Amino acid sequence: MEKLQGRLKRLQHEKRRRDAWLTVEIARHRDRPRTRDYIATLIDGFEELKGDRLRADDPAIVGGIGWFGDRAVLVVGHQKGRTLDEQTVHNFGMARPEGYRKAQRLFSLAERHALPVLTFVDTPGAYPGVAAEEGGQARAIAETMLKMARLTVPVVATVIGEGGSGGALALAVADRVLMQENATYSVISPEGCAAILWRDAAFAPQAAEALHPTASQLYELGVVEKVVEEPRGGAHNNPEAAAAKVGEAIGAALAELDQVEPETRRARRRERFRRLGVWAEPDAGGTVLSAIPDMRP
Amino acid sequence: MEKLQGRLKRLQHEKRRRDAWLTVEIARHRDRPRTRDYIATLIDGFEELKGDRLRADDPAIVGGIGWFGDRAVLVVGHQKGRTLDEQTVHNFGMARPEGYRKAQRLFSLAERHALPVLTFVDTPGAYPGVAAEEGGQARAIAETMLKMARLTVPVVATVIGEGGSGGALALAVADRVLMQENATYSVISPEGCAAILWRDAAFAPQAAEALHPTASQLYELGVVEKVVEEPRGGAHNNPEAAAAKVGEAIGAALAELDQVEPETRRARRRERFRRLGVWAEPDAGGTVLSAIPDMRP
Amino acid sequence: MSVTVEIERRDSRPAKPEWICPSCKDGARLADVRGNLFVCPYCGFHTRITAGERIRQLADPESFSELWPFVRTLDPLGFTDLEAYPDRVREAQAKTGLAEAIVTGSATIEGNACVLAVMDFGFLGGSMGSVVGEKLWRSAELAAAQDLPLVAVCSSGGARMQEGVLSLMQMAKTSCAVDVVNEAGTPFVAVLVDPCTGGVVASFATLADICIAEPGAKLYFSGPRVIQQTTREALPEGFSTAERNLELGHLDAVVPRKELKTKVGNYLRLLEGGDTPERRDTRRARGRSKRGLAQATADGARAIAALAWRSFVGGSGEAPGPPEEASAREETP
Amino acid sequence: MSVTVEIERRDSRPAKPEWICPSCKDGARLADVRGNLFVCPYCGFHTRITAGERIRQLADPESFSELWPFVRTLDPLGFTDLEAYPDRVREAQAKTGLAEAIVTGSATIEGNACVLAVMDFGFLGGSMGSVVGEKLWRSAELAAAQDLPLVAVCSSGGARMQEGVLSLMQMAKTSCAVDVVNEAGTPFVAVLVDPCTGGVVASFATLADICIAEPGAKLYFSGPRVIQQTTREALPEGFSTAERNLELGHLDAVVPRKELKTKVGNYLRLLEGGDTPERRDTRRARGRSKRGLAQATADGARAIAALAWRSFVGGSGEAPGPPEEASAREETP
Ligand SMILES: [Zn+2]
Ligand SMILES: [Zn+2]
Repeated sequence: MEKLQGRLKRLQHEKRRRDAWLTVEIARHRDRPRTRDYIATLIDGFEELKGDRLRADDPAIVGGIGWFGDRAVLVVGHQKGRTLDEQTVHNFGMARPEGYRKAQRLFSLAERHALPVLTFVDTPGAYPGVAAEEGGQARAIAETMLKMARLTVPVVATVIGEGGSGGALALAVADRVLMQENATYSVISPEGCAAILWRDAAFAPQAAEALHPTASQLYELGVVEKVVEEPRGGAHNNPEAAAAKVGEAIGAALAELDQVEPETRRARRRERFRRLGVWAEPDAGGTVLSAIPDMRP
Repeated sequence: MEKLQGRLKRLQHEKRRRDAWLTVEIARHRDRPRTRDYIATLIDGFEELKGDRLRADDPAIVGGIGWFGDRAVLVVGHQKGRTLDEQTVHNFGMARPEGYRKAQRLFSLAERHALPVLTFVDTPGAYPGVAAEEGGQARAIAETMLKMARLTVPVVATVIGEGGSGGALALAVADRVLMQENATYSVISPEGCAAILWRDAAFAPQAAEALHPTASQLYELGVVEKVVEEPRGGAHNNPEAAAAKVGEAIGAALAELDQVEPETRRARRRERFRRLGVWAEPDAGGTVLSAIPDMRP
Repeated sequence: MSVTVEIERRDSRPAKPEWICPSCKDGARLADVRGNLFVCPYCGFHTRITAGERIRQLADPESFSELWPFVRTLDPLGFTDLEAYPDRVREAQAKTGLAEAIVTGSATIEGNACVLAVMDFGFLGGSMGSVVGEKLWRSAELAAAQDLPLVAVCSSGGARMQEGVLSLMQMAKTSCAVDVVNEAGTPFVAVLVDPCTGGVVASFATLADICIAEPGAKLYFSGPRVIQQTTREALPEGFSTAERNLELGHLDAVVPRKELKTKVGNYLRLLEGGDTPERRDTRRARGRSKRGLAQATADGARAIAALAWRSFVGGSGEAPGPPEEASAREETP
Repeated sequence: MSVTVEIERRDSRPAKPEWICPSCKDGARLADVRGNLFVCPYCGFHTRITAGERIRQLADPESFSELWPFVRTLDPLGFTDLEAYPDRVREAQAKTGLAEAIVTGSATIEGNACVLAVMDFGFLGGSMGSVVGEKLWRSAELAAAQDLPLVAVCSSGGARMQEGVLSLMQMAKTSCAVDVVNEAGTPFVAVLVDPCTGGVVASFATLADICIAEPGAKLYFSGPRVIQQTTREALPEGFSTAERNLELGHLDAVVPRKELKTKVGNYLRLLEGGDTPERRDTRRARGRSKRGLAQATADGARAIAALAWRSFVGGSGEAPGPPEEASAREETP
C-alpha cells in the first residue's frame, strides 16, 4: 500500500514536470501569436510610434496608439518575430535600454492624454549585451517600473508567451495582469536556473517544475488576476480565437478599472504589488502570515 | 556744423563697436572666473553629482548640491576650464546632449526636494559634433528648457562669461536672469554672425556691435533683470570681489522669489518669457506695440 | 486632398518643362506636380512648399481661418549688416506675399478642429524672430484655452539673427508655450519638414506629443557646415535626414506627404479618444462636438483675437495683404 | 568612525597573518583591518563586509534600532533543487547570525535621523526574496510616514530564485516603494556596494535620489558570465565597475568607505535643507528637530511596528537572535 502510494506520488511528480515543460515549449512555440498579431486583431487603426527620443528605436519593443473598440489606447509590447529574419530584427524580443525608455516616454504620452495602457509581455528577458549594460539596462528597467507605478490611467498587462525575468516585469507593473493558459512567467529561464542550482542546464525540466511558471500556478500565487483560455493545444492552433479571448479579458479588466478614480488606481496598483510575497512574522499574539493577495474580480 | 555732427556720430559709432568687442574679449578672457570658481566661493560643502543616468557624464556641465548661506541649493553650470588641458576635458564648456540631460535630471531632484536652482551660464554654445547631433542635441536642449519652465522652485540664472546661443539658454529659463557687467549673451557668436551676414568672419566686431550682446543692452531689452558689477577691467582682476557681487545679487533674487508661491513662480516664469520679443500690431483702434517687459525689482 | 497622380513618364514630359525636380532633374507639367502635392512624380522627392500650399494640403477645404495676421515685425536693435533688417523683411514680404515666416489660424483636419501653425521657409529662411514666437505662443494659448489640439508644421533655418538675443528668447518662449499646452492636456502634433534646424528644432518642434517628419527632410541643430568647420568630423551617410532621425529614436514616424493629412487626423482623434465613450459624450454635451466646433472655435478665436490681442476681426480668414509701409524702424521702442 | 589607520607595511605584517587581502594578497592584523573599515591598508581594496559591520561604520554609535527582525522566510513553492530551500535558509542563518539578507531599522547618520536598510551579501548572496522586499517596503513606508530619509546599502546577487516569480515581484514591489518615498518628498540615498546586481540594481537601488557606490564595486544587471554565454562579446576594461559606471553616467559619485558616513550625512542635510530657514524652523517646531528626532523616531517606529506590523516591541534594538526552528515549511500557506 505504502509502496503504491509512493509510486503514485512519483508519477504525479513526473506528470507535473512534463506539464510544466510542455507549457514552456508551447510558450516558446515558433508559430505562437506575437504582440503584433494581437495588435492586428484587437486594435483598429494602430499608429506605431517609434523611438526613445534619446538615441535609438528598439525593434524588440513595439509601441503605438490605436482603437480598442471605441476607445483610444496606448499599446506597448515585446515583439519577438517569427522567421529567423524577423527574430534577428527584433532581437528575439530581448529589449535594450532604448526599448524600455521608449516604453517610458510612451507611458508619459498616455498619462498626459488619459489613454489606458495595454501591454503585451513576450520576452526571454532583457538583452544581456555589453552596450545594453553600459547603456543603463538596470536603471532603464527600474525606471520603467517606477513610471508604470506612477500612472493614473488604467494599465492592463497580458503575458502572451515567455514572461522572462525583469525584462518582462518592466512592462507588467499593471492594475491587472492577465496571462494566457500556456504562457510562462518566471524570475529566470528554466535553463538558467538549472545551470545555477543543478549546475547543469539539462535539468531545465526539473527547474521548470520547481519555478512554478505556469498561468494556473501564478493565479494561485496571486501574481495574475486571470488565466486566459487558449484554443486546444495552444494559441498557435487558432490565433483568431486566442485573440478574441484575450480581447474579451482586456475589455473586462478595463471596464472594472474605469469604475475607479485615477489617483485610487495608482494607490491600488502600489498596494497590489505591496502584497505580493510570502513571509511569516511570529509575535506575542501568534504568527502572522502574509496573505496571498486576492485581487480577483 | 553738419559735418561736425556727422563726424561725432561716426566716432560714437566706432566707440560702441570698440566697447562691444572689448566686452566680447573680456567675457572670453582666459583668466575669467568660471562656474567652479563661483561654486568654490559662494557654495559651502558642495557635493558634485554626476551623470545623466542614461549613458555618460558630460564634464562641460557641472552640477551638484551645496549650501548657499543657510540654504541648500542645486547648482548647475557650464564649465569651461582654464588651462588647455582643462579646456579639453571640459570641451571648452560646449555641452553634449548628456550634459543637458544631466541638468534635467538634477532639476527633477531639486523639484522633488524643494531646492532652489542656481545656474551659471558660460559657453560658446552647444557642441556641434556628429555624435551630439545624432544623440539628440536639439531635443535635449528643448527638453531642458521645458523642464526649467515646469519647475516650481525658485530659479536664478547668472551669465558669467559667454552666453552662447541655445546651449546657453538651455540653462537660463529662470525666474531671474542676472548678468555680469562684462558677460555677453547672444543668439550667435559675432564670428558666426559675420560669416553669414557679412560673408566674412573678420567683420566680427561689426557683428558684435549689431547683436547688442552686452549686459547693459540686454538689461534695456528686458532680457536680464540685473547687471552685476565687476571689478575694474573685469572679474579676472579680482575674482573674490566679483564673486561677492554675484552672491549678493543671487541672494537678493532668491529673497524676492521666496515671497512667491511655487505655482505662481512657475506661471510668472512663463509670463516672463512670454513677454520677451518686440512686435507691433496695428488695429482699428491704433497700433499696439509689445511692451519691453519690466520685471526689474 | 491626397490624390496621387500617376504620370506616365515619357508621355507627360513636356518639351520645355514648367517644373524641374531639384533632385532627379526630370521635368513635368506644373499642374501634375501640384496635383501630386509637389512631390516629384518620378523620384518621390518632397519639394519645399509655401505655407499657403501646406494649408491647402492639410486643412479641410474652406476650414482655415487665419488669426493674428497683423502682428508685424519690428527692428528692435536697428540691425544693419550689408542690408538693413527692415529692408530684408520688406523684400521677403514682397517675394512671399506673407507678413512673416509663420501663418496661424484655426482649421479642421479631417474633421478635427485644431489650431494650425505653419512656417514658411521662403520667408527669410523660416527664421524665428519675435513675430514667429508671439504667433506660436498665441496658438498654444488658444489651443489650451479652447481645449483644442495644436498642429505645427515646422520649417526653419534657425533664429532670426537680426533680432539679436530677442530671437534667441523665442526658443524659451515657444518652449514655455508647450508647457501651456501640456498643462491644459490638449494634444500637440508637430510635422517637421525640410529643413527644420537650429532654434526651432531645439525648441517647440521637438517637444510635441507626436513628432513626425516628411521623407528626406533635413533636421539638425548644428548643420553639416558648422560641424565640419568646428570639428572636421566626417558626416555619416544620411546624416540629419528624417529617416536617420527615425532610426536614432528622435521621430515617431516618417510620413509621406500624401499620407500626412490622414495621419495627423488619426493622431488627433486618438489623442483625444482615451476617455470612455460615456465621458466623451459628456464632454461633447459641454460643447465639444467634433464638427460644429470648427466654426465655434473660429468665432471664439476671433473674439479672443479682437478682445485680447486687438487683431483686425474683419481681416481674419483672408490672406494677409502686403504689410503697410509704416516704417517698422520708427516704431522701435 | 572614519579613522584611517596608517600602517607601516613591514612592521605590522605579522608572521602568520590573521587577514589576507583578496586583492593584493598581503596579510595584516585583523584589528588593523577592522580599524581601517575592512579596506585593505596596502592596496585600498574594499572588501565585502557584513550588515552588522556596515551599520557599525555608518550609523552613529548606539543609534541603530532594529525594526521588524522577526519577518521570517517561508517556502511558498516547496522549492527543492539539490537542496531544499528551507535548508539553505537555515544554513545561511547559522552562518551569518542574520534572519535574512537585509537588516532594517532606524538610526542617525551624523546626527540625521533616518531609516536605514542594509543588505548582506553573505546571506544567500544577498538575494532578494519576499522578506527583503517586505522589509524594504516597510522601511520606505515608515520613512514616508515619519518624513524621514531612507538610506539603503545595497548588495545582491539578484533575485531569490527559490521563491520563483514571487522573488521577481519584489523588483516591482520595491520600485513601488520608491514611489511611496518620492510621493512623500522624503530623501532616498542608495549606497551600492560590491556586488550589486540583477533584480536589486534593476529596481530600488538605482531609483534613489542620490546613487553612489564604493570604489571597485561591481554593478550590473546581466553579469560577465551571462553576457559571454549569450553574446560572446568581449568585455571592455573595467566593465561594470563603479568607476566605469560613474563615467557612463549611472552614478552620482564613487565614494571611498572612509568618506561614506560623512558624505551620506551631507546628502541628507542638503536634501532637507532647501527651505528657507524660517520654514525649516516652522517644521522643526512641528517636531522635526534634528537631534531629538532620533529617539522620537525610534519610538515612533517601534509603536508602528507593534501596532501595524506586530513585531516584537521588546526585541527591537537588539541583534536578531537565531530564528526559531519553527519549520518555515509547515507555515507555507
Ligand atoms: Zn524627382
Ligand atoms: Zn590589498
